[in-house]
Amino acid sequence: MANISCNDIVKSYGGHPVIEGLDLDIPDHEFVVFLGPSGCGKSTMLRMIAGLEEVTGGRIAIGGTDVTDLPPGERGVAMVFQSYALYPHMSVADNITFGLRRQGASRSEIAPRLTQVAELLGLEKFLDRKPKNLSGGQQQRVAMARAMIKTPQVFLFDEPLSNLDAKLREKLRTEIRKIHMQLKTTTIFVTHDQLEAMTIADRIVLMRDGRIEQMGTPDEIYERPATRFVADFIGTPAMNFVSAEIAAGDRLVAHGEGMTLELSRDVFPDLAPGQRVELGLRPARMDLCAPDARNVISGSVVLVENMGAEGQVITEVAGREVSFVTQSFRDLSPGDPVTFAISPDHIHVFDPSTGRSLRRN
Amino acid sequence: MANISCNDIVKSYGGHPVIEGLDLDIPDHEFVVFLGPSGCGKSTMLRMIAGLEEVTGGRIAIGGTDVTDLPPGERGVAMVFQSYALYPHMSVADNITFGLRRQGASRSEIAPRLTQVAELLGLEKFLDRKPKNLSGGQQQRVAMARAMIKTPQVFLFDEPLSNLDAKLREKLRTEIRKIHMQLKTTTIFVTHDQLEAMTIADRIVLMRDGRIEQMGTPDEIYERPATRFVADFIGTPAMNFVSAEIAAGDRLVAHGEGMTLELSRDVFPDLAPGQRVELGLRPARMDLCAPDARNVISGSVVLVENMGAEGQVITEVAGREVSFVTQSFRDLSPGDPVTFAISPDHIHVFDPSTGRSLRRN
Amino acid sequence: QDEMACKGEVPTLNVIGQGMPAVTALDDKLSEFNEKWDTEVRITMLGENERRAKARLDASTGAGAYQVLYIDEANLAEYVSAGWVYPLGEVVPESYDIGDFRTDLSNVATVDGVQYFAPFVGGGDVMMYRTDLLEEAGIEPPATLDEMVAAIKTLDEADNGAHGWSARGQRGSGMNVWRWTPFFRAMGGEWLDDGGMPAFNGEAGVEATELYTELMDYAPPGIATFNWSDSVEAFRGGQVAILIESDVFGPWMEDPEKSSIVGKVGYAPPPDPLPSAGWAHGWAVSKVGASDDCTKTVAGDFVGWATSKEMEQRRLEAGIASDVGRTSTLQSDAFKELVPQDYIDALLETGPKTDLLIMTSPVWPEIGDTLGLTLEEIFSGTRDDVQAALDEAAFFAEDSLMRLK
Amino acid sequence: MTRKRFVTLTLVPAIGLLATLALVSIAGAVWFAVMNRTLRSPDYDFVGAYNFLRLLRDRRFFNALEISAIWEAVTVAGTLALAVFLAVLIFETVKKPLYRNLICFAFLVPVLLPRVAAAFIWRFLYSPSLGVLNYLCGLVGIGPVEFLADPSLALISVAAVDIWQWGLFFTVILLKLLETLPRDPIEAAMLDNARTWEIHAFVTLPMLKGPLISLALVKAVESLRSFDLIFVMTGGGPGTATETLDLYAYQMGINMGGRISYASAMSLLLLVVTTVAFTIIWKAGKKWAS
Amino acid sequence: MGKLISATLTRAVLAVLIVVALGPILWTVLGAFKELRDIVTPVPKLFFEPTLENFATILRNPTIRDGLLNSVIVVSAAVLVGAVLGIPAAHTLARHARKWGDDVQFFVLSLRFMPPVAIAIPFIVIYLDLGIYDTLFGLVLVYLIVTVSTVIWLAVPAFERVPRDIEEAAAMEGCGPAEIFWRFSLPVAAPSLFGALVFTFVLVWNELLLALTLAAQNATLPVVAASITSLGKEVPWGVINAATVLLVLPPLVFIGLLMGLLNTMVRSGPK
Ligand SMILES: Nc1ncnc2c1ncn2[C@@H]1O[C@H](COP(=O)(O)OP(=O)(O)OP(=O)(O)O)[C@@H](O)[C@H]1O
Ligand SMILES: Nc1ncnc2c1ncn2[C@@H]1O[C@H](COP(=O)(O)OP(=O)(O)OP(=O)(O)O)[C@@H](O)[C@H]1O
Ligand SMILES: [Mg+2]
Ligand SMILES: [Mg+2]
Repeated sequence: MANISCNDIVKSYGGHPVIEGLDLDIPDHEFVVFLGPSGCGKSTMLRMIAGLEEVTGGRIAIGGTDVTDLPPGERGVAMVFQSYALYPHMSVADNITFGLRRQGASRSEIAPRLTQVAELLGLEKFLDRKPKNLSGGQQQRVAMARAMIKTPQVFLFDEPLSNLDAKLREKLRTEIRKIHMQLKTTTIFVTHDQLEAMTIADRIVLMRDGRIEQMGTPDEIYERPATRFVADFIGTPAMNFVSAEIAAGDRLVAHGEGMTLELSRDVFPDLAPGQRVELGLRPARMDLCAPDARNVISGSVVLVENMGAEGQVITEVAGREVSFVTQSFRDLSPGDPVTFAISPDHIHVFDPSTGRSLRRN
Repeated sequence: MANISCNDIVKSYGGHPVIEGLDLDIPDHEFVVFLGPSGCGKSTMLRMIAGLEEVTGGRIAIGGTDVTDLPPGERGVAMVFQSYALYPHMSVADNITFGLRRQGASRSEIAPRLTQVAELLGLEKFLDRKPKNLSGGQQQRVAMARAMIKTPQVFLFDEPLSNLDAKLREKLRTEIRKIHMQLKTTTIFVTHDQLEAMTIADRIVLMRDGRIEQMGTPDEIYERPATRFVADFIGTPAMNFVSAEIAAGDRLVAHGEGMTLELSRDVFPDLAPGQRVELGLRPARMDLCAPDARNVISGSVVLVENMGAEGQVITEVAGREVSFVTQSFRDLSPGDPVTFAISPDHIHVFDPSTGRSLRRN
Repeated sequence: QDEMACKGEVPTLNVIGQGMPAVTALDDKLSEFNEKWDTEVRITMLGENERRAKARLDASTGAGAYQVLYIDEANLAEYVSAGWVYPLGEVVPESYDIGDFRTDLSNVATVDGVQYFAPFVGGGDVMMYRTDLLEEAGIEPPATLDEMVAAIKTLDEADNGAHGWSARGQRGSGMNVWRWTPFFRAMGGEWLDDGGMPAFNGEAGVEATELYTELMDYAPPGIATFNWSDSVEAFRGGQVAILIESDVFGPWMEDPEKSSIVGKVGYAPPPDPLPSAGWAHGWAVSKVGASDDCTKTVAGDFVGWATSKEMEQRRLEAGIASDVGRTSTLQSDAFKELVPQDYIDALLETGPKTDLLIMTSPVWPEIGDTLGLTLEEIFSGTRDDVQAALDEAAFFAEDSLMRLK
Repeated sequence: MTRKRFVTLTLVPAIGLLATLALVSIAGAVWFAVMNRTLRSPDYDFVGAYNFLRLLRDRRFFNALEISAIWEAVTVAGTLALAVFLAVLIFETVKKPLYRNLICFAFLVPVLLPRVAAAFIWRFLYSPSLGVLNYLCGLVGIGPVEFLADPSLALISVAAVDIWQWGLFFTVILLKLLETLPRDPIEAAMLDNARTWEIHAFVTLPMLKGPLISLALVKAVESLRSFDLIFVMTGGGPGTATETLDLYAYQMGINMGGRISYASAMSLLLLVVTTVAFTIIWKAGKKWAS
Repeated sequence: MGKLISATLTRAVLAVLIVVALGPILWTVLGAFKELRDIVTPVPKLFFEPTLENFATILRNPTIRDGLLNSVIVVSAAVLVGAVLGIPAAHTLARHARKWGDDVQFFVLSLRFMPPVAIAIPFIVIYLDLGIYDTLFGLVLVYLIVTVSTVIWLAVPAFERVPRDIEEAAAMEGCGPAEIFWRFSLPVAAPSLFGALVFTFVLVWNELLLALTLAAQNATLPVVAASITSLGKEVPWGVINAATVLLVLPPLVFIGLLMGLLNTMVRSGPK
């Protein structure tokens, strides 16, 4: 258990910078999720913290000790690799227990723990197999087991669940969370799955091109995205963006592309009439409504996408596509006119030039 | 373009059966998704159709010709591998265009297509790199590009998006769908992501332990799961299952574990009073309601999980956990008493011994 | 001259050679011969062991790639009995004066009165001793074997870092057996009894072996596997007081380029009753390789030409004094100029003692090898029952001799 | 091209050529082995199994068999041990490709020396009176050591040369193999708290089991034919302390005796013995590696 | 700090080991410049007046040049043909022959169990009949036993280590087995094949007995090297050293080229 602090980390591959001066502090016991588009440097950060990749610049400390120059084995971290990195010549059981055996744990100590993680991950039947005889998901589970059997200071997970089905993923996610609650081991978890990120994280670090775009609790990230990029990146279906101009008048109203929407003065006290802004409307925050409701948008249905209990409706509003989510999507078909609305509290406003949120509290 | 028909396919590894007598017909132009728990045989099926794995028994035909004994190259299929299988000694561009160059396509023909797929997949910057210098997601995109640049009879995708972020995944999913609409190439797509399966598939093949559990449109699979397994597997958060007994009386009512729920007589005409059943309640189909609504369930909050726009609320009802989903989860905290309800149309009923659905239409 | 009719008939003449000065010195003169016969002489240089193997294989398998073979004393009997070479007189023209070859060498090259190869190097034994060390210890150069043994013991104990003696220990008919034989002969030993059966396991053999082994205690370490080179280099390097070796090594001690004991060496014939072991290397014409008349003629002329008096004189002119095959050369002034008088005296004194001491039998190589092996085992201490060891070697020899019939 | 044709096209020429040449040499050897051919005389007779029966009574043959077995064990084990040790050491300590290549280059030199020349050089190094090794031994107060003349040391001394030549070469090969290994498992092992030597003992080397077994076997085969080295250095001596089978066969068949029939019989026996021994080792190795 | 010390220590150990390993080579190079007198001394001399005479002796010797030429021809032909025949065969054994692949592979190795003595004599006889005795072609032919079998033996594990899914992906693109081999397996396995080729090269480069017995005029370098060891009765230590130094250079150049080729082909090394 330990806090992690990364100080002005720089990493380049052959002169080509990948991480550029990144600062990050992760308090003890925290569960942090790295989220970001593919290639933004998540794995690289993880590998540098693990000591598998040398930093080009900056220092990393774990639990207060500077580990920048320590070899990976001495940093007290356990890691699940994106590429599994199983030992091809060892059986699954040996793969999992290798680390413990190296630490000199006795047989009688190892056996019950092996049984436990194997059961947790549904690997009991495969313990004697070689990794190459397993399916992709099974291999990924072995990689998980290998990390979870240990009691390190820090857990690093690089997309540990990407090859698992939703059910198993949910189960493991819950287990990881439970283990974390029990052991309180500081954990960094890389994932592409926002839902996973939202449900599991104490805090989310949202990265972009080797920099941190926003760091905060899942709520903060979702409800108060600091930039247009974050707002766009988080939430499925993705946010609708609309250019608008603040109207003069008593109430705070934005006009734009076929819609007129009222905003909350409390949240955006600084908006001045005539200011050009970009509005962000989450599809999940909008729903069908009566044509005379507040903040109504009307358009015609272009496409309806079934998402199980809900459906995403893509509509055309003044020549551009706007989508929203509704449970009653089954009654809609392309061409139908619809009206839907969003509450002022759920509208995001961004500066169109910098992309920064204009929210003030 | 061609239909695929698999006839009584058997596959064993060293005497150990993995696929046991599977029959499958995929009509021309269809977009089929294989879904199922990790290790159920999805990749194996795909590899057999591609010709990379020999069948132990049964025949496979593509476009009416029996291809069981044809080498992979002559089946006219393109495939994306779960493990990427990039050519380590070739640059990204060469990896992508290899197939075309091999077919003798001219430079002037290849160049624009390369530009196009590279752009589509966001790979423009990496065309000169070797695969090992790419991030996991970038490698996966190269694997996608390699298949998508071609115009085969059949596309096979083995979890092509598992390492991509939601945004990119959504974009690619749409693109794949668009390409399919344009070219109408018969496609099999393996994924773990139900949402992906739901949104992209013409039909879903739900596999379990080497057999097909249910095959149908996304709607059918979601709304009319044929078995408890399917119902449990599909949909997040997972379905709640409750043992109940059909009560005698006018209306069709089931009593069980602290709740009394009315069912639809239309859907379940065969249920007899006194029959023991298992009810399936989708969290996404339930919501907070007034205590006096119809089909109400009351319990106390155990845990609230933030899922962005909605939250999953896990409650205790008569000693067991039941979860539901609501947008107004932010007002709830553990210990609060809640009441929520489900419409009779959305209740699933299964035979507790066979697990088969008791629905009759 | 119908001989010259063969001019141009033999496009190449293949010769096996070993890197003796007499052979290497031919290089720049070959063109003369090539022109004479309109041929091309190609000398294949081989190491000693490879040379033996190659020549044997070439002749025995009928390959006949070589017209001229390189022969030494140890395998002459084999070649002759197998009929692989022509008698020298049959192929070398009279003009080259076969009678002029050194008698000691000609004897070695002769089987049953017929000379088979033209020797260009060879000789007998000399005793070399360190005048400085002997003087220091106040010892006269030994004249008998007993004196020599005594001198060796004294010199070895002397506090000058040098060893008393050196010899060859490594197995091989041309190695330890070669140096052991004079001792064996000095004890009156004979190789075969009257019935033609091996007799070297008699008393003489045992005595000779015991003495040889005893002397090794006074030699540099590692002697049990010394070959001639090790032994001579040990002496030349100043580590040994007395050495009996082939006379060709004499001039080496005086070479300031290589020797650290120049001017400190005395030469004498081997002390009585040790005889001197004669040896010779030379060229003969192969019956297998030169089967037709023209080839035979040209090959014969080559052997004559390459070992002629003139050739030896030209070598002396070039300053090469180590290989001398002809009496006329020994007597020439040019030779005397190049070599210390002391050495020539010893040579002349040794001459009468020189003889071919080894068994003249086609199976000698394998008998000698087995004997050498046995001796090496005794020298290195792997075996100590001398009699039993020799008996075993003799038994093996019997087997070989039997197969000969 | 179909798979079948590819298989035929690739295998038939190679295996056909090998099989023909093998057949020729084995048939030749068998032919000679049942005769009493010697190089000395052109006549020979059929003698049946005589040569084989005589072999069974040949003390030198059995000695040679024993020496060969020891030689095999020492050189193969020594070569691999040296190679593994050095390769791992270099892999871990020298990271710059340039330096690595330089070391590789230097390490290739010994094995490229003509064996005869290498043997001479070492003979000289070992020389008790003139050699550097004994001089160095002398500096630390040991010796003189009779490396080649002491029957108990000679085999080891010659083997050391063989190990020197091949061990350094194998180091290079092994280093290249290590470099081609995927990085991930090594990284995983680092995180599994394995010490450097443990990573190699438990991860990298086991991953290279297959190539290692192959290398060990070719080395074993090469060790079967070390006659040039031994011949120059000791000639098989002292006594028969370093006389291996191929040296004995050479001595008998070509060098001294010219008894090629006897040598052929010996070679055939050697062929049988090695085939049996190696088959067992190979099968066991395959099982272990799988 | 302790780390630093142990790191320096291992480096020092390595340096010492390298020096020891290369000691004999360095000594040989030194010896090549010594006069015999400076070599044959009880106390080894580190400082002496260098001479080029040894090299001159060697370079004057025409057999070296011929030997070198013969060796280059024979060895490159044998290795090349060995590679051309052996490498595809190895790929087939590794990939397409599940059941009997192992046995074939072992058969190939077993060809080399017989001592060359036994092979030499039958071959002389046959070669004489065929008229290829003492030709470079004949030498190449026997060496093919060595090269083909060694290449196969060592290349099979190299191909087994090529990830199977790469070949499968290529098969999906419609590549036949030949194309898969040529364009995928071969380049990917190339670094491991390097060892196999160099190994094979070394084996035939140093082969003495067959070269000696099956050729006469067309001697290869090992035969020449053996002849240099007995120039006259005296062992010419300096000349041997010089010859050794010279004889090692050509193969080093060859291997250097091979290495360079590989390095450009596949940039290997840590990720
Ligand atoms: N080479 C093999 N030898 C033995 N069993 C194997 C082999 N390959 C796969 N299997 C087994 O076959 C079953 C099906 O594997 P498959 O790869 O088809 O699963 P999958 O559905 O693709 O799973 P995932 O979603 O985890 O990739 C698994 O249980 C796996 O362990
Ligand atoms: N060895 C390398 N050489 C050059 N560039 C590299 C190398 N490894 C990674 N990169 C680049 O560094 C960037 C970050 O890579 P990283 O693996 O950290 O991404 P990631 O965030 O984990 O992406 P993904 O979600 O796709 O796994 C990528 O753009 C990648 O192309
Ligand atoms: Mg990554
Ligand atoms: Mg799979």
